[in-house]
Amino acid sequence: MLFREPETAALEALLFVAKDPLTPELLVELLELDLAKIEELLYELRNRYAIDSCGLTLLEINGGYKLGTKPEVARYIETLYKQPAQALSNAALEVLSIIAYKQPVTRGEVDFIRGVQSDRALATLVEKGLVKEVGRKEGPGRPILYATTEQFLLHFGLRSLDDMPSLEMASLSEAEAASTEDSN
Amino acid sequence: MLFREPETAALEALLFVAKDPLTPELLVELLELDLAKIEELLYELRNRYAIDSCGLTLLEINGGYKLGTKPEVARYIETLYKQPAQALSNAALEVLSIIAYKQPVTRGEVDFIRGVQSDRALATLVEKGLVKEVGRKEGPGRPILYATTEQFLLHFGLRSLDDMPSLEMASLSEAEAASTEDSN
Amino acid sequence: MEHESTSPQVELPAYQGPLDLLLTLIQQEKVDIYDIPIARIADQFVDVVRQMESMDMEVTTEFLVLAAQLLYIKSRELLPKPPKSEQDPAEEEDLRQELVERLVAYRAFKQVAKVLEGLETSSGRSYYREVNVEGLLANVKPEDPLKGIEFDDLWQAFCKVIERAERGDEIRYVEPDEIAIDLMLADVLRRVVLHPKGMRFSQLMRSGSRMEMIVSFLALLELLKSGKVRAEQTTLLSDIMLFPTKKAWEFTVEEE
Repeated sequence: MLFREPETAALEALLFVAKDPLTPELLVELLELDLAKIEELLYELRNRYAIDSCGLTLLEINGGYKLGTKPEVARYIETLYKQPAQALSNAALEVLSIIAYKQPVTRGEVDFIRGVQSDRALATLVEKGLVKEVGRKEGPGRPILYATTEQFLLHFGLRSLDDMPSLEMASLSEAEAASTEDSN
Repeated sequence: MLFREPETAALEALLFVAKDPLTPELLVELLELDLAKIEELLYELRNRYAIDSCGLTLLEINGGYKLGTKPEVARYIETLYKQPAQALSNAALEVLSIIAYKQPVTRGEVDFIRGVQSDRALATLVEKGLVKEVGRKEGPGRPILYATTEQFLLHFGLRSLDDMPSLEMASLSEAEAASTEDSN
Repeated sequence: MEHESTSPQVELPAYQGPLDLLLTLIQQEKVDIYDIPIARIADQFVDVVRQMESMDMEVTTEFLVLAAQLLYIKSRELLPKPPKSEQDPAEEEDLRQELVERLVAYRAFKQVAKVLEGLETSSGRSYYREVNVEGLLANVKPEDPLKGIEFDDLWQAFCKVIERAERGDEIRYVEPDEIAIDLMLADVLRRVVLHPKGMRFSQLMRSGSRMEMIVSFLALLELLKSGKVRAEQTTLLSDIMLFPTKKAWEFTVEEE
């Protein structure tokens, strides 16, 4: 029951290349058909895309139309484009551990404890949403204070930051014991 | 007589969002199907697009696949883009032919073969995305090297450079030698 | 130059360049490209170039160069051949040969250009979409950057920080008699800060040179005096324990 094949093809091609959604008014102009006909063609396209073997769909956005992909196939597209998560560097882990241990903390304090510059590692952590700025420290230069984020707490199953010191104490004493043995 | 509907849909969606043509090997990986099955699905898509009311087509470029619009509907898209199709000038076509065969090639080499300056035609081709810079030639002045783009293949409906008409010339190799000497 | 639009002169096609013009002349004359009657073609070439000039058409130097080249070859052909021993007999042949080769190569590319021109109109044009990858992934949750990282990994990283502080790399690489007191201050404070539950005095004294021990003791006294470190001794003979105070962190603020 097809009709107006060339215009249907043209409509599909237009929706395919369109960056912004195409309004029915613009389609009327481009295809030189009246509004009712445009609606009919859109209806036909929608029908065609309804079959399971079709990965495309007609998107209606703010009263305009364009083509998109069906939600069912999203995971394939993600696989195509998703970048594999990059493992955190040792430096980033060190900075993260220091911030977790003593937060809120300034970059200068982190640098001081590590004995090396930490700006790049810190920037990575902020970018990845593991660390965030939480204010400024009173004092000269009013340096930015950093703390871990909720995402960090969730990952390590920490209910709140208050959980951190107890973990630290338990493990610290062991390390201390070890280092004491060493020095003896 | 449909089969593997979800994978067909996924294939179509992948071709729709692909920036670069998708090779069969990559599709095997993304869809977790063997090569024969991928070929079948591509065949099915090609069939589906064959109907007159469909404005899309499966393009094969350099052994990869992506979706494009059918040439028959080009004028609608050109109206949408408000870019009336401008045929390339003779000079541009000559430069393009030379680059297609001798790529990567410098402007000096193109100039020598044509016996005339080609800077304007070359600039037009770069602007239209038919030609691109691909590096610099070793040697004095390190001149820019040019090559054709995927857009070039698409523009002329070529699947790959192998589809180019054959270059009939007995003494190309000698001329080549001469032009190389000249530019150095 | 007068512009008489009412009586147009001979229509001259636009040549792509001197090679294009030369090729056109050869084709018009229907002569073999490998056996060009140079004298005749050279005269025609010069005629056309003159015409182009008189019509105010752009005559680039390339036209003039080729015209000169053609005339030169022509003159060589007209001159009586010198005795073979005196002149290089290959020179004239070389010029001709080179010109023919360039013409043959140019002609081939011109033919391809014609084919492309045909393809451009006949095959029509396909269009792609512009793919906005960022937009596609806008709703995709980025992968967990902590994937595969366990608390122990974090703890190991922290231990490395402590280890490095205990090793005192900064101090180690300084000549013993040059250990600056503020370098040692930072070293001692760093180590005390990393042991919030207390650090043994005996642990603080690294078994190093006598000078290193003296300077670190002086640094500790300085830190006790400024209130950044607190010392405790529970019983008379027990180890002295050192603790960081709240003030310990003010040190690093000044650092910035």
